[in-house]
Amino acid sequence: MELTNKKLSMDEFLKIREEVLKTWPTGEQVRDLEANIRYALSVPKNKNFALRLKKAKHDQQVLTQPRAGVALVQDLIDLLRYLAEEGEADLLPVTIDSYTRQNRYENCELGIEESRRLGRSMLNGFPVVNHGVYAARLVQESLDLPVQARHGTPDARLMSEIIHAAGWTSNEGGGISYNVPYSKDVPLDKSIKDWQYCDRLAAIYEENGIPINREPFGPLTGTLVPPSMSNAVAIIEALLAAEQGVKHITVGYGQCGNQIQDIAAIKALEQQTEEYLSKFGYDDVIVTTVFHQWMGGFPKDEAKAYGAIANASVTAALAKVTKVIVKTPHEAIGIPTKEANANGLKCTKMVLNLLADQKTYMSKKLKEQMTIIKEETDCILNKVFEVGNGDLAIGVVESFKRGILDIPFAPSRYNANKILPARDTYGAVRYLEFGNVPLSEELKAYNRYMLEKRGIIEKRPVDFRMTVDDIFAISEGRLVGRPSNFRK
Amino acid sequence: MELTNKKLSMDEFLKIREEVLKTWPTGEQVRDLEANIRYALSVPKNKNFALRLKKAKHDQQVLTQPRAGVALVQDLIDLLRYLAEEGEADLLPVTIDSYTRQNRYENCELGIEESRRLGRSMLNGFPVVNHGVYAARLVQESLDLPVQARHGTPDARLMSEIIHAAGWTSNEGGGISYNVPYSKDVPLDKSIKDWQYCDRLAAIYEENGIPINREPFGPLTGTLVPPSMSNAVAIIEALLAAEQGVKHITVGYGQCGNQIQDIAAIKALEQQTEEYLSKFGYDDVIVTTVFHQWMGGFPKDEAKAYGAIANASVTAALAKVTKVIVKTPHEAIGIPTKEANANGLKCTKMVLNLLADQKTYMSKKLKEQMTIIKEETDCILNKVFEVGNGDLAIGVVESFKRGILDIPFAPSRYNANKILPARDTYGAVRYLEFGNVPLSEELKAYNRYMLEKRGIIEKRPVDFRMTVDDIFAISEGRLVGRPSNFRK
Amino acid sequence: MNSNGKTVVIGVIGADVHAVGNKIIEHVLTSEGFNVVNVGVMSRQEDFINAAIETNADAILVSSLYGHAELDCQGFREKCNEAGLTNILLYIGGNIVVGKQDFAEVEERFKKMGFNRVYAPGVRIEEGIKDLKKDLGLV
Amino acid sequence: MNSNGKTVVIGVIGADVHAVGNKIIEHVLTSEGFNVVNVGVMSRQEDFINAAIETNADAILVSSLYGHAELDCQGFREKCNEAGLTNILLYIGGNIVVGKQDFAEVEERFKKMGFNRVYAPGVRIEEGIKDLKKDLGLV
Ligand code: B12
Ligand code: B12
Repeated sequence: MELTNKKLSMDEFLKIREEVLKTWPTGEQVRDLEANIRYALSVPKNKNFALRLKKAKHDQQVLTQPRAGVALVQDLIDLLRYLAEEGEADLLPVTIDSYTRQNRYENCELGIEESRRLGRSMLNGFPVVNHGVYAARLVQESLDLPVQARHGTPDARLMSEIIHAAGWTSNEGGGISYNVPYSKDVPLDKSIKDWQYCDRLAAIYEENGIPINREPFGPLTGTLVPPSMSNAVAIIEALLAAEQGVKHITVGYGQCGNQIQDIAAIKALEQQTEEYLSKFGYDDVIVTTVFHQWMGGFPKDEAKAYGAIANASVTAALAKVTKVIVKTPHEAIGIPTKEANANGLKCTKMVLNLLADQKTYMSKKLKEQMTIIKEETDCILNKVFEVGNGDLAIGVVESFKRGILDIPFAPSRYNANKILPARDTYGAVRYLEFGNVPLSEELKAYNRYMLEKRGIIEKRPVDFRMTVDDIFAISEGRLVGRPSNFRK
Repeated sequence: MELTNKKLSMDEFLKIREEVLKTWPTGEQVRDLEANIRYALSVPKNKNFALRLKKAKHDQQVLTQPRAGVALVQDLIDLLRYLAEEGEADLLPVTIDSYTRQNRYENCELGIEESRRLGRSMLNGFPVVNHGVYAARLVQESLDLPVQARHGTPDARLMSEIIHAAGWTSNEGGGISYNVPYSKDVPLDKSIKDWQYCDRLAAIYEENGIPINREPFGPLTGTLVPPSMSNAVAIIEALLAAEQGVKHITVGYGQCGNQIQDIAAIKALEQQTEEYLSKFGYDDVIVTTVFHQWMGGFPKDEAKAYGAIANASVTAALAKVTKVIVKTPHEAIGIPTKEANANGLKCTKMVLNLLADQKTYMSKKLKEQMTIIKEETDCILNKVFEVGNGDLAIGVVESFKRGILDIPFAPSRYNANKILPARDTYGAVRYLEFGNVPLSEELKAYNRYMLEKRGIIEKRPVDFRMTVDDIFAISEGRLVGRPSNFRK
Repeated sequence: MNSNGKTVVIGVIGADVHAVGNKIIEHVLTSEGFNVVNVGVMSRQEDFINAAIETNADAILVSSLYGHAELDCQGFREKCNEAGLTNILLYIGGNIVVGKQDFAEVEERFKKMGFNRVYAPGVRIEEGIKDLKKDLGLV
Repeated sequence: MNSNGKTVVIGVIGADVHAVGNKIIEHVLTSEGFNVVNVGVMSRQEDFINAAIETNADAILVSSLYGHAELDCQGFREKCNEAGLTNILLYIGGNIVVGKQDFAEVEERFKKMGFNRVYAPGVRIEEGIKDLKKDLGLV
């Protein structure tokens, strides 16, 4: 089948499905799609992820969601219950382990065994495919909140079958965002096709009366990604999902650290997603937003980690996103204990509550940054459509080949790796090397100008050294990686 | 001697001094003023509080300062060293115990003894008068950072003699701010006179080449004080200090919780302090600002406390104050351990660093709030001058009598206790009952309008119940005390 | 509010000026029907005791926020006894010791000093009122 | 930068895609004069070992960030020995276990598995290079 941005027919879908269900024995458990839908219909509405987000958006409420996943079923249930009760989480995740993400289900078996033997989780998440649909239903039934699968899986088709059949009403990911930052050799046409399947599957549930939320992974590599690049990817994935019939989309953004730029980026993302969706005729899609607290290297000191977490929460609150993905005071060390995880949630919740009735007011600066981000994003998206001859899916593959889409620090060999980002002197992330990213001359000049300003202030050339310093900066307790001899 | 806002003559000063030094045996140690000055001159310039603040203001840097004090000398030194090293504090305090604040030096003796006997501090601060000037010098000499006395003492004359003679280069307090929130029966004319003495003493050091910083206590009762009321008091104390010859003044403000109102209040405070000082001819005073993290009831949960601390730090960073007084995760429970104290500092520092190169940009809303606060403050100050027939000191006494100056929840019987504050629906603190505070009809209407809006949203009358709910709100994890049946 | 016939003396002991809780406590006790005698902040043991004698009070609720209660309350129960208030209920609450300490130990220390009930930081007055009603046979 | 004559294989083991540290490590080692062979993210034990044989490497620096190193490294030293790399230095660093664990224990576990040096979370590559120079007799 040729790659194209068109809704999969039921025939095509079912043909692929045949293959997918065979990739691991637990696939057999979910063969009866109608039965799966019947089960999903029985899940109480208050546990529906899509509806919960819709309500929050309407109420202008900002919801909290942790990351959490362990190897064994009962441990997972205990963990998630704790985060709901003690951590006051509004939404629950099941974070899937890294072997499952690479479809290495045999490794998972070993991980599950070893976890049982040693009495501690040897996997960095929950191997949902290995555990199968009945375990996944047990998880969902044991909880009173909506549940989402969070992972990083280029080919999540079997996983998606299992989770939706288990009544999990949200799935994170996308053909770009769960490939380029999360794998090394998966071709983009393959991951896009595989995510068209996941999107179509979600839409089938939707068409049968079960709203399903889909969430492109906004932060990508979480490391100095210029807002226009991640926004462009998020908008593309929203369009691809909408084409398959998805009606509830949460577009995401990972905090860069300059408050004005971050707020501008989220507002631009929300507005442009809606604009592009309606431009292409997807009118009945409900768009919500997610803000990821700082996704790069974290400070080791827990008090400082709290500072980073709360600072991000302020931005989320002022930008009035629909939900925040929460970090923990253990972030720099490892998967958090349940207590540390709850603490991250409570710290975040406190800030969100303190600012619940407040928002950002428009300033000249905010308007300016929104304009820059929107124009940059338009430049990128226009080119993507152009090189795809109007077909978005083809345009994406071609754009990665040419470096029109280019994600800093991505492990994928299908990524050009030609752009280089760095912070300007105010901490906003700018393009240092443009690679082949098709910004207008004016926008390039703006980026250059902002970085030159930093160069002058720091008395050093604008080059890779800045980027490296910026990568370490936050874990060392600053936003901008100033040279060691820097004194203002 | 009649109360009047005029610089004390050297004769008057020395006559009072005679009496002051006799109030406790350690007074004898500081009798030789010239020797004290010589000693103070020997303190390295990098430990001068006034100069450090001046530099920070120039560099647009926000400094951190903890609260900290224990009963015994060596324990105090260990504590402060720890806060400097582990907590990365920029400025050090010595918090003075509550008996000393009431000049109950005999009680301090017992507290010191019991602390020695039980091996833990039985006092909530450092009894500097009892320990005397040599101990106070030892403290100062053992530290590498500027040191300030922080207390709450209506009559701090002996204490001030001792601390400045020990080379401590900053003293917090003022005739209003260290009386009305901190005592029950001290007449205002007495505390104002006693603080004229403290100010004059600071100025004598200043005139002899030792810059001394003076800091009115901005937050007052820390409980829903409308910004214009605390700003009016801070400006008055700045003027009173300037008249005595003080050249380095840090005006303070305690976070109310609505970010825009807080930033507006600080900016208004700084600008109006400078305007009033220059209007009265005090042209060479260096004005810096201090922001107090939330001063009311704190959440017990430590993760939530971090949230409150970091949220306050964001406001401080965006408002670009000169220093922040830092709370700790133990705030709701008791005097913090040194670790908890350092954690509060590190969390704050992290946020300040993340936002070091960022600031607030002017919006319509911010301008509006600044205007409101400035106009309210002018209304109050004009009346204070009027009822004092142009003499500020007399005006203050008269204003408290008439309730022109009126501090919510103050313990002093010289406070009218007629105003009642409450939050509007955005969390900004407004006047609910005006008492005799002389706001213009327009400003009253604005306050009423903002509160009525909340009443309508919450479907309840605008009354004392709101105030009570607001008092508990933050310790229960919200800013605005909504009724229990409240749903947006 | 209907009176419940019981009289309670409240106040903040020692050199302590924390006034907010005290005002709230007066407000809540009154609305619960108690006859409240508030000696206010910065009160000495004698202020509490005299007020209790004068009003024939059933209980004294001591607040201490600033950390010096251990010093300020030395001999309080004995003074009550000397004054003939042998059966009066003595409660204490607030932030009654310096710093974060193991509360079970703190409670024991204050019980030894003769307090009938001892409350941990942040326990709201509503809790205390429940106990008070029980101890006074109102429920 | 002058070459110091030593060759190091680096990479990220298992299904781990954390690429940022890996790029930094390559950058720093190169600028310290090492000949760096980077097998990149998501590398198998064999990828490291083959690269080491081909380039006659002096050391293998394994990164693992995502928590599965205990599983991914089972039998690594034995495979090196089988391949004739009997004297090669094996270092490992990153976030090598799941969650916050007592590091002394973690270190012991990995030393038993045959690693010469084991680094705690957030220890920067500069630290590792100091040790490497020592172990390779460069200082
Ligand atoms: C950015 C990031 C991501 C990005 C990575 C993008 C990319 N492709 O590179 C994304 C978002 C994709 C991601 C995904 C995941 N991540 Co991640 N991620 C991080 C994060 C925040 C920063 C990593 C980073 O780039 N640091 C900056 C670089 C420069 O530092 P570094 O990698 O630590 O490397 C330095 C040192 O460690 C050292 N070093 C490294 N190796 C060696 C070797 C030797 C011999 C020596 C001497 C030194 C040394 O030197 C390097 C340079 O100084 C860390 C947490 C943290 N550290 O703050 C989590 C973290 C590593 N991730 C984690 C996890 C679990 C995941 C996921 C499973 C997802 C999840 N939780 O949802 C997936 C796994 C995907 C996969 N299959 O690998 C966990 C690992 C948990 C554990 N070990 O217990 C961490 C610790 C977060 C946490 N506390 O939960 N992640
Ligand atoms: C506001 C405040 C101030 C204001 C007080 C203004 C005023 N005049 O009222 C100011 C700024 C002036 C101030 C000064 C000081 N404070 Co102060 N302050 C606070 C703070 C933040 C809130 C207190 C408050 O108003 N809470 C709201 C009210 C409604 O609650 P509440 O007072 O706790 O009362 C409720 C309950 O405790 C309970 N309750 C109270 N008593 C009783 C009795 C019984 C029987 C029962 C059942 C219940 C009960 O019911 C009340 C209503 O629900 C607390 C910390 C906190 N709690 O967050 C520190 C705190 C009380 N202060 C403290 C200290 C040390 C001081 C100072 C020495 C200064 C300093 N650190 O620089 C001075 C002391 C001055 C003096 N001589 O007393 C410490 C006490 C430490 C300790 N015990 O170990 C605290 C705990 C802060 C801390 N962690 O360091 N403070």
